[in-house]
Amino acid sequence: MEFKINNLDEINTGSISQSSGNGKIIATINGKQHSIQIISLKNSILEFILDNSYKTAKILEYGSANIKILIDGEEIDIKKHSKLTEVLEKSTALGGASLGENKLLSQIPGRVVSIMLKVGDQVKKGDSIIVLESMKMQVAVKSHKEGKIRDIKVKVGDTVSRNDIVALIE
Amino acid sequence: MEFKINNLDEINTGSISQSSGNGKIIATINGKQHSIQIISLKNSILEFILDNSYKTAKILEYGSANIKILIDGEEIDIKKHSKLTEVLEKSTALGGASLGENKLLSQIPGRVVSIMLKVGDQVKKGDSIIVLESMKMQVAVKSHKEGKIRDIKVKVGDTVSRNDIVALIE
Amino acid sequence: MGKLISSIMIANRGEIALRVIRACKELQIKSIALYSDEDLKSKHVKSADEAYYIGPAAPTKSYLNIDKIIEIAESAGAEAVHPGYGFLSENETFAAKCEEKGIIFIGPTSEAMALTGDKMKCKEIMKKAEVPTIPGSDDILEEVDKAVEIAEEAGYPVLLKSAFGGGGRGIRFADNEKQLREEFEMASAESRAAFGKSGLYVEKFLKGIRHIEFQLARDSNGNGVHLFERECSVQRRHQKLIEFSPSSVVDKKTRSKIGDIAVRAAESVDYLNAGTAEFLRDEKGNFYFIEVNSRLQVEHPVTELITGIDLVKLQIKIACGDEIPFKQSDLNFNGSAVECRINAEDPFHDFVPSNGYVPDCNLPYGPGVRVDTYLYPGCNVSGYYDSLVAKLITWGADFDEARIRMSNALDEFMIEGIHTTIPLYRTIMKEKNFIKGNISTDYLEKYDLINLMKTQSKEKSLKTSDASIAAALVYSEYLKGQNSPSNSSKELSLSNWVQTGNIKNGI
Amino acid sequence: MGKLISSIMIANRGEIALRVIRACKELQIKSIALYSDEDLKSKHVKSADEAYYIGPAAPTKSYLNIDKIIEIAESAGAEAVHPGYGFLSENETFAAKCEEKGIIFIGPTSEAMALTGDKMKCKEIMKKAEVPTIPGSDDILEEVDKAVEIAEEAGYPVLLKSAFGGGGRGIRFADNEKQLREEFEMASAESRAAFGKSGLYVEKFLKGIRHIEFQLARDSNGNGVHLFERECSVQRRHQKLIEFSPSSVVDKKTRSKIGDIAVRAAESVDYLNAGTAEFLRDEKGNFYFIEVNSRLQVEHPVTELITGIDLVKLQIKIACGDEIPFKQSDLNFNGSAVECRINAEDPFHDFVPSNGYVPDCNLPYGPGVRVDTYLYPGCNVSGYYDSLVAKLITWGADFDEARIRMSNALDEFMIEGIHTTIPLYRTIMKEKNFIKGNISTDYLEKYDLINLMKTQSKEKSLKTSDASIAAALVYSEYLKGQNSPSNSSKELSLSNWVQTGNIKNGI
Repeated sequence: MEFKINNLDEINTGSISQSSGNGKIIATINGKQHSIQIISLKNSILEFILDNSYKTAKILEYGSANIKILIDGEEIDIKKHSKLTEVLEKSTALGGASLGENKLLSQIPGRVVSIMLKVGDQVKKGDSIIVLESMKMQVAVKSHKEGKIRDIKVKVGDTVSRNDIVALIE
Repeated sequence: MEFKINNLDEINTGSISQSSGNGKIIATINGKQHSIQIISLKNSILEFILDNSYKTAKILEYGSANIKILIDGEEIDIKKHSKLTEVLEKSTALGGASLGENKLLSQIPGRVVSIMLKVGDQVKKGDSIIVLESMKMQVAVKSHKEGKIRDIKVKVGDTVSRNDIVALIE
Repeated sequence: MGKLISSIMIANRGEIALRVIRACKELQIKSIALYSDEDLKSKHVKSADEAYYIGPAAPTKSYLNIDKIIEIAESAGAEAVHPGYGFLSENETFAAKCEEKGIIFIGPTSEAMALTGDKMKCKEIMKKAEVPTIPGSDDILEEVDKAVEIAEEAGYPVLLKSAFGGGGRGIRFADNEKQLREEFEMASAESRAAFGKSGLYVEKFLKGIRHIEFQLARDSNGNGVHLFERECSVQRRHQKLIEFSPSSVVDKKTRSKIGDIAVRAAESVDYLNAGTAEFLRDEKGNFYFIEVNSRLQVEHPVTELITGIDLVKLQIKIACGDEIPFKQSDLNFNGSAVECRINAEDPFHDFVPSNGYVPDCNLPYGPGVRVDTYLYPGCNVSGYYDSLVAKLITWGADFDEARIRMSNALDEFMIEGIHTTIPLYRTIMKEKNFIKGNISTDYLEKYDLINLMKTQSKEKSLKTSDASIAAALVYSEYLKGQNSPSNSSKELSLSNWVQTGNIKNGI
Repeated sequence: MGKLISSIMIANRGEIALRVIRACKELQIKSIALYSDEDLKSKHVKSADEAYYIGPAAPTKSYLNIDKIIEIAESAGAEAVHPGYGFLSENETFAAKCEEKGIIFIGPTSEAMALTGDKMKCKEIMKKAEVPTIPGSDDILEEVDKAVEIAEEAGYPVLLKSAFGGGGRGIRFADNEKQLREEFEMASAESRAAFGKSGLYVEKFLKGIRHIEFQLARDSNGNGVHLFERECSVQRRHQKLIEFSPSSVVDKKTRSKIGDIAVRAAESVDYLNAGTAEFLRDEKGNFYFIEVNSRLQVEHPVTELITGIDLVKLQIKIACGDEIPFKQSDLNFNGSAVECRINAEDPFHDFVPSNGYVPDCNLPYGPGVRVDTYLYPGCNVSGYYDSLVAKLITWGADFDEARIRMSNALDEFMIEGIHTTIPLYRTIMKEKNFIKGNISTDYLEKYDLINLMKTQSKEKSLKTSDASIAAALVYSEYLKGQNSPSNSSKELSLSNWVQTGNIKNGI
């Protein structure tokens, strides 16, 4: 299996070579053998000893191609696929499909304190459309692409959650 | 409803007089009105504000006649019955049925380090029958009544849990 | 000790409310908390002896609602009010209302507060008391031409500040006349919108400055002391991030000299209770008075750790009319202390606020570690209020011991569900200029700390990548076993033997 | 500072293993832990840089297994071993084995340990060094007649002690000759069974005594200092429960005098590293040396808080050949510190051990509070090892502040699933003789503390009875609503509106 960790460039390989049935595993990671002793797996928290060092990982999300874990206090996104290298090449070839997306999402939860533009306005990537207030700070939601504002989904005073749609840009 | 708290002699009375449907309750306890604001009830942990004071109670056990809760860091056993006074009088009249019990239970978990008496021996209440070791301390399991040892359920080296039967006394 | 009061209402929330509640518990004074709709499950509600509902989440409707707070204080029979910091802590109207109603306000008198609150008036008094101030305008400037004149006199670059601002907000920089005229116009409009009046003044911009402040205490009998300095130069956009004491540039002689100036400053406004005199120090070692903060400050634990004095208990005692129970000469400077302000902001993404539910958290502890926080597993970090969720303070026999303990405690501090400034502090604690005490208010930009943090984060991911892959492998295998039709599956299944490692109730 | 080592194996478990791991982290030394079958989930395994399996749960097969420990130390490349307290910490064979294998033993030399371990030999040396000792036998007594003779000389009552005992175990009291003869026979048999030899000696019994000890440190260059006293008189059956410093009966002059005697005692056995000289103090104020504990003691945090010295780091540095970095005259006595040993024992039922699973716990924190513990939510308290699960230590500017902080911290400390000695300490912290420092080793019995605790527990139940009843009422109603056929039920149902109060992900 191939793995890619969010902020790292390298592709890692990993497989389980041997399992002795009492929680002891031999795994091969990037060509090197490691011993794993599982301590427990409960409520999505996996505790194990990797080569004589204790590790704890909380599984935050698990999908067929993505795993999000909390390890050493940091959130790690891992992409996995038996042939990840090919998958990544393909997606790069396709060229950022997400840029074609119309929906402008709020990256933080907050209260809408002002709306800077109106439906029909032309915007460039990075133009501030809405200002949110959270924790006594004002944060602008900026357009993710160039285009025309087709719809604004919020009004002043509304509260929005993370990833709520605040506007549509065409 | 009548309530009795483990180590207290008094019988308490309590009832819910009014519930306004948004987590606010008026309860009458020992003839006095109290306001209760429920904050949450999750995983057997009840949080509420009683007359402007925050309280948290963990429900450890719940039976039709007994509730065991953890409140202010202390375990409280509460007996409840609509007519608890009558119930208690009856049970006193019956006279400690538990004394007639043959089973000698271990009050602590531990390892059996020695067995002082053997099957057939005559014992008085309080005689040491078995010695357990736990946390580097030796603790004797003593007979709960006078009688003859009919059976000893453990041998040296065994580990016992709390409330395991260690012997039968007739 | 004089007669203590029997109850205190805390007109605040979060960690500072908890700090005051602790002091009340130690003095056996009943603590009375307030909570908005947002704070029903907050820790200060759980810890106080009593808690009263104050109103909706928005601060103006709850923790800034003077009339409502006074009303509850009276009905709950609170003998005193502690305002904490922020909210109404430097609001002279609130202090005056308390005085009027016979409720002890734990802080300075409304009169002294009015003086320290008006920065220009305060500066004037300081000049008279021969306390050094920064070159610039002596008064609020109504016209831009006057500003230009003064800027020319003091020399560019200059800073344009609002007399009503505070906490570093709204400070503008001007390098020349054109810039000054532009900024003056914008700042003036902004100030009028917010405070109904302009109130701008000009100050010389000092290069490579440090922000150093002195903790003060003064009782109603006129006894005044300073409790040494705090070095607060590690800032981001004029907001303090890290504070420590002693400062690496304050020697015994300077400490005594500037400390005396601070006490004189407090005397000149007849200041009462705990407060802080803030100074700027330029590269040549000159100190300039900037303002008096007429409240308990966020960073007060730093002073508590190096003096052994409980400042909140001292505040309460002074408010009750007690004399300060020690003299300047009784105070010993003991070791070194560092504080990091843990804010719910994402340092990897321009410090955007990051509030929400905290499913789990783990407070660091051990020798020399103190945490002041309202976090607990299952708590909620509200977007309605300040982003400060915890203060981590460490003590050491010297700066290095305190710093290393901070570094380890930061590693131990786990807060799930929100982003915090912890990763930035981890980087700073091991950064060579910080280690040498080589800092100034532009430290973060000067040494590009944000990028350093990002690089180190990558390195850390690389270091833990084996463990991450191992976890992903094991979990995938476990699920495979779970999903396979039955035990007869020949695939590697972990679902049975992960049980073996589970906790057992062993004896 | 000399060259530090790069790795330390901790031949221990529980809170003391964690304490040593913290010191290693501060010195950037790799920490290597050991774990038995019982300890796979223990916190020291999680915190150490590396962890190795040592064997089955039973101590003799794991933490007392000298050969196995040395073997792992060698294969893991440990440059030093820290023995903690208990287990092998005062085992001269283990120390000698380490010396032989070239592994640094963090503690005294095996030679010095042999001397301090043999109480009679040590007493002899102390007499020569003119350190006052308790009247009694100068040597181990083989025959009961000799014991009777010495008892008559010293005067009854006397204590019969084993030279191989320790930690107060196996001490017997005799009021007259008949009793002495009986006890001698039993103790002799017991000692032979446990240690293969008798090794008994007689000491005069002192009335109303206090147990006061002095912390020592001595480096390989012959520099010796004492770090003031600890008052350890609050005991139960010769086991220390509470320790604090300063002692209420030790003034500056006495501290200096007895401290010097303690240093002299260490010198006379060429003692190396941290250790403790234990004394008894009679009602007249006479101090008698009893023994040197050649290890880090459980109660070392008390000394750390009043001196600011990290004793574990000091131990490591001394073991590396460093000189002690301060002189006797550099040490300042700062404030007051109290420690309570939180044991997993039920004080309401004759202190029976109470081990098991701990589903949840809540460590106290805040100004002046330190906790050394291996507890965490979901941990297991094993019945195979010592009952000490946590040490709670508080600091205050004076004894009263430390005491009140302890009292509040005890209230805040929640440990679910097991019984602990916390309720007893709550009672003691508010007991008038303790407050006045009026204590002796029979304090618990003299003032009937156990019954006082039981009475107060009843009073507390009475105080919280309204809340208990309210909780029972609400929960019963909630279940009623849950069990009722549907929403159409006309009975009061809480099942829908208890949701309203649930945490929301508010902004």
